[in-house]
Amino acid sequence: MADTTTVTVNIRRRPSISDPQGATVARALRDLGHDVSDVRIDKTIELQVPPGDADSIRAAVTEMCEKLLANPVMEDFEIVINP
Amino acid sequence: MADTTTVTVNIRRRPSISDPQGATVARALRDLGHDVSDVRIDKTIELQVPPGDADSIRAAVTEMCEKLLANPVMEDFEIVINP
Amino acid sequence: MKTAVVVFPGSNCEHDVVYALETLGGSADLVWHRDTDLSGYDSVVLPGGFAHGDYLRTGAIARFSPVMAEVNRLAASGAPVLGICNGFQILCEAGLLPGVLLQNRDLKFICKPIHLRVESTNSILTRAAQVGDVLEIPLNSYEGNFTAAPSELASLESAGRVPLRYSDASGNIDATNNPNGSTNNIAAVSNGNVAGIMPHPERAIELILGSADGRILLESFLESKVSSHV
Amino acid sequence: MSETLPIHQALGMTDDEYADVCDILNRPPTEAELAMYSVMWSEHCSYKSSRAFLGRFPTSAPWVVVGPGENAGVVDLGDGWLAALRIESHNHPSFVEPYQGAATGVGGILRDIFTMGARPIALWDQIRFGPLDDPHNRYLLAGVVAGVAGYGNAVGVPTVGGEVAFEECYSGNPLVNVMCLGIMRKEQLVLGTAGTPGTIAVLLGSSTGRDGIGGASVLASASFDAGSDTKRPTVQVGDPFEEKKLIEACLELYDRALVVGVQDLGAAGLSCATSEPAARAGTGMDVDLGRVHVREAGMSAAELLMSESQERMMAFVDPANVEAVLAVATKWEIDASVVGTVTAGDTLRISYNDRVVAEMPAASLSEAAPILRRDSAQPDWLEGLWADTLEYRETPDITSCLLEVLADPSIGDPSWVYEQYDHQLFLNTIVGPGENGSLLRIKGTEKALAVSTDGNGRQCYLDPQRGGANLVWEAALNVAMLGAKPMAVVDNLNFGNPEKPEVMWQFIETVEGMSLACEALGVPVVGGNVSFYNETDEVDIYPTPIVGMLGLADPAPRSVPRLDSAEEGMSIWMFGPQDSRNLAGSAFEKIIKGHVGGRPTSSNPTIGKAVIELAIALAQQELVPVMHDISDGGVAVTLSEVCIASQVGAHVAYSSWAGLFAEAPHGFIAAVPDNHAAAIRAIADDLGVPLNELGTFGGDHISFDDTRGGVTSIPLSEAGVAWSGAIRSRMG
Ligand SMILES: Nc1ncnc2c1ncn2[C@@H]1O[C@H](COP(=O)(O)OP(=O)(O)O)[C@@H](O)[C@H]1O
Ligand SMILES: [Mg+2]
Repeated sequence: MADTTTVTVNIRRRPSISDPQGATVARALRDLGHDVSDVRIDKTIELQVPPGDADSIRAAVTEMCEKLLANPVMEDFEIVINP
Repeated sequence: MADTTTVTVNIRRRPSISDPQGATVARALRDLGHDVSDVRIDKTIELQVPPGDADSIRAAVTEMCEKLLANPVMEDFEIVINP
Repeated sequence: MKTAVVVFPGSNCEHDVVYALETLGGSADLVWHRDTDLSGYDSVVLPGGFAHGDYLRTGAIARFSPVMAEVNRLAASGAPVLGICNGFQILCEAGLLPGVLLQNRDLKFICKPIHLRVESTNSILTRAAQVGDVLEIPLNSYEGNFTAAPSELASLESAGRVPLRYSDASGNIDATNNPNGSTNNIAAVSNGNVAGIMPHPERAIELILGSADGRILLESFLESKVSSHV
Repeated sequence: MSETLPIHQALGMTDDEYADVCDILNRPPTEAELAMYSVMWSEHCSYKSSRAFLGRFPTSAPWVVVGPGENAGVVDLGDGWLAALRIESHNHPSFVEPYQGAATGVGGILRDIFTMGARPIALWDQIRFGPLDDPHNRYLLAGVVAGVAGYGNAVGVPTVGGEVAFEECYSGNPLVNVMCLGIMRKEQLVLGTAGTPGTIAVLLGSSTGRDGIGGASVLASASFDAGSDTKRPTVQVGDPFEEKKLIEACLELYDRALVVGVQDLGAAGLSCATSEPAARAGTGMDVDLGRVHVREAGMSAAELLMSESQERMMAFVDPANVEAVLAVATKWEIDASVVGTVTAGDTLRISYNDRVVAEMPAASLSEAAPILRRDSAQPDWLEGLWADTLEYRETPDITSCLLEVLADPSIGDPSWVYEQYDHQLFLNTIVGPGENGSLLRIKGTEKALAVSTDGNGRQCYLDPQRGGANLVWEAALNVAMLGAKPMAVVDNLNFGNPEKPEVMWQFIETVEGMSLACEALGVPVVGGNVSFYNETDEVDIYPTPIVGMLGLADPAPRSVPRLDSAEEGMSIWMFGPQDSRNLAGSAFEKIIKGHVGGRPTSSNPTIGKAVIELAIALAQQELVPVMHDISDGGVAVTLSEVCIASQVGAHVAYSSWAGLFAEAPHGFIAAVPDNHAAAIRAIADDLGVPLNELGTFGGDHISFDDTRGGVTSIPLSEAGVAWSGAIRSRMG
């Protein structure tokens, strides 16, 4: 049995916020001859937390996201608790 | 019907490669009072490509990963073709 | 007036800011980010650098430093609070200024002198300057590309809270003289007694180093009095 | 493949070396011992192929405080100030992973400087790649520059100059060298010594992981070929944030006199940081690996001893100060662990999990390392190369030649590179990148330090002795033009495979040439680095020594000559030898003719010294607003660079077109204002430096008149476009 639970947080830049990195990568891929219409680059944060019930883990990680992991001005987050 | 297919590429730093960013974020979360034993930060790239059969999409995206998106000496990648 | 220059782990412009403020007749001390008492100070500078390595997002971790409670208190009391470069990013993350600073449009670090046009004198950075002045100041950043939600941008612009924009040497403001993709060429943002600036005025106070145009900005800051802008 | 090799061979050790280890220990080594000897005796750590020849360098002068052998050289600047300087290569790691390779190169050279007690104040990078039309070379350039920027900017040390060059021979083997300069007050000097028995060893900084295991011995001490992927150790990842905290913590320790010695952990990690300080102190040491803070569980003793995890330092501390040292670490938010105790005798004893895993004379790891006298022989192709000179029957089209040379990435504007580097931090940079050299003031004094770093692989390939000497003269002239007197050299010797006699010959000749020039100048070599095995698929790079010259301007001129200060009406004078120049190995022949042959002009110490004195006098007396040395591309390029920077045209006369593009040491041009002409002429005559009035600045064309009435006139704007796009247009 694992002694920690893995939680994956996907941090996604809001569509309204420009993404210079995604735009640059899209251009580079097209320069290399690939047919790509859009690229977005986001962050995935994987946390090891003490095991517990899903609700309390979700509550704790939500707090981490709101406080630190995501910037509400430009990002949304989604939490996946790995089974 | 969507006129593009969404492909998600998860780029993960190999476990043997040190991740100073993850370590710093772990320390910050602990300073804020959260119980977190380990943090890793990876990249997710979402591409819009022309629809087609899964095999040829996978082949094209694999080439993009090998050439540009992933760093072969430090990272592994995983391709998910969204249905 | 005595200024606290906050040192976060990873700050690196703190000594330069103290040197510049003192050269201009001010008085400044370095204070460590774990300090919890700034009662002896009547203004604050958050200097440039890479607080906490800029990991996660620039300024994201620094905003939780113990000293930030005092920075908030001083800001609320009307004391001048200035963020330069990384300090600007921290003030945005802390919610003392609106918006965020994204990676530069070309995804490259930029270190070079650029021109700024004074757009408003209603800020702790520009009160001694004149609208239309063009200043040459070094830019030194990877994440200097300012953006904000449309409603925030609209209110920044309509309230004249953009004291400085990127321009050319004659003061023209357009996409060709926007070094980093910043929305509306915004180089600095003001919120009453709080301001953030991306280029480094402390690097432009002596001609022997290339330009003395940063003096007027730091002199404005030193002349700003508590509560004068609230 | 290697599965059947004995373990010492798999670690890169020869059978003879293995026998030596058995002799030293009087028994076969344990696995941990073998690991330690293999890294410490690797080419990279032991200098076994080069040590016998490096003794040729002159290393002493009254102002040398610490010469070669310590982590960095240290010189006395007067009034209680010292400067520490060093240069390092990270060639192979940068080929494997350009960003991290360059970044960790910066991190490593910084540690060499602050280990000595000095605050690092500036960096210079010298980088070389294959041609930019190959996308892989563009990828390497972009990655290396981003790595230098990513680490240097974040750690908070400005990169104030450097070099960038392109040549086919670097395609499979880019060169990434980095130089660092630090300053300190005299009382802050610390050496890499373990102190006296009872002293406590405290490991500071990052945790130890499996990063770069075998990196030093494997990467830097062997060649690359198509099948070498499997040999590559884990890429080391730099953490500038950790290093920044480590710098501040160490400087506080020195300030408060809390340490007796310090050693950084670079190549060979803990093996080196325990054995070398003990050897220097003539002591032994007991080390407990179980107390090392680690980032991965289950590491073996050998792995802990060989790990090259970055951002670590070993401090040697009086037992009474250990608490205070740990408190400083806590304040700066870095980890620290007490890992050892210095002992009487000379035995280094390493234990792990209550077992002794290694026990040997501490000095045997460094001082008993083998010294090889490898065979050397002049290459059999060399004389043929010297004879291979081009005959020119007609005058080439000067306009198109000049524009093509200016647009070459090795000649044109390097600002695409240095605009990515913070070059102003600390407010010392009086002259930054883009000029003859860099000039940094020391605040609170009248002093300024000048540095120029120079390399020219093509000339050294054609004649390593002449080439090596010419570089020293070029670097010295560059600092002299900033008003500084040359005072110390650090060098980075990038060479091919030393097992080939012609490579050893190139190496020995280069050291000879550099030594002769340093002796003539009275400038000591205070430190350096050797990088061998720069070859790919058996093809060696050009021998590529890099010279880093430090000069002191005391006082600093108030108005320093710069390239952008020429004005309409000023005269253009050329100083130095007027007709010894030569097209052999020149940028002109390489770029326009695709030719590398002939024998470059040699230096002339008498003229060389006089020219340097002249340049210092002109700068110190503020007689000329512009000086620029004649190097790659000859007078034509030197003049064009001044015109482009100053935004003013020029009109000059020439007698032979080849003279416009030929290259030779000791020449420079200056912009001469009328009211200073007589004074300047008097000083030059007095010093015996020939001069030639070439023409005047003015207009918006760069014009060359031949003596028979022909005029070539190039719009300044066209020259500017060619020059500025050299790298930028290729890199986007
Ligand atoms: N890789 C680099 N990093 C920083 N500065 C550089 C780099 N390459 C060139 N420069 C700067 O550009 C200027 C011109 O370089 P270079 O053409 O090599 O000069 P020179 O031929 O006079 O030695 C120098 O001042 C140097 O410091
Ligand atoms: Mg030069």
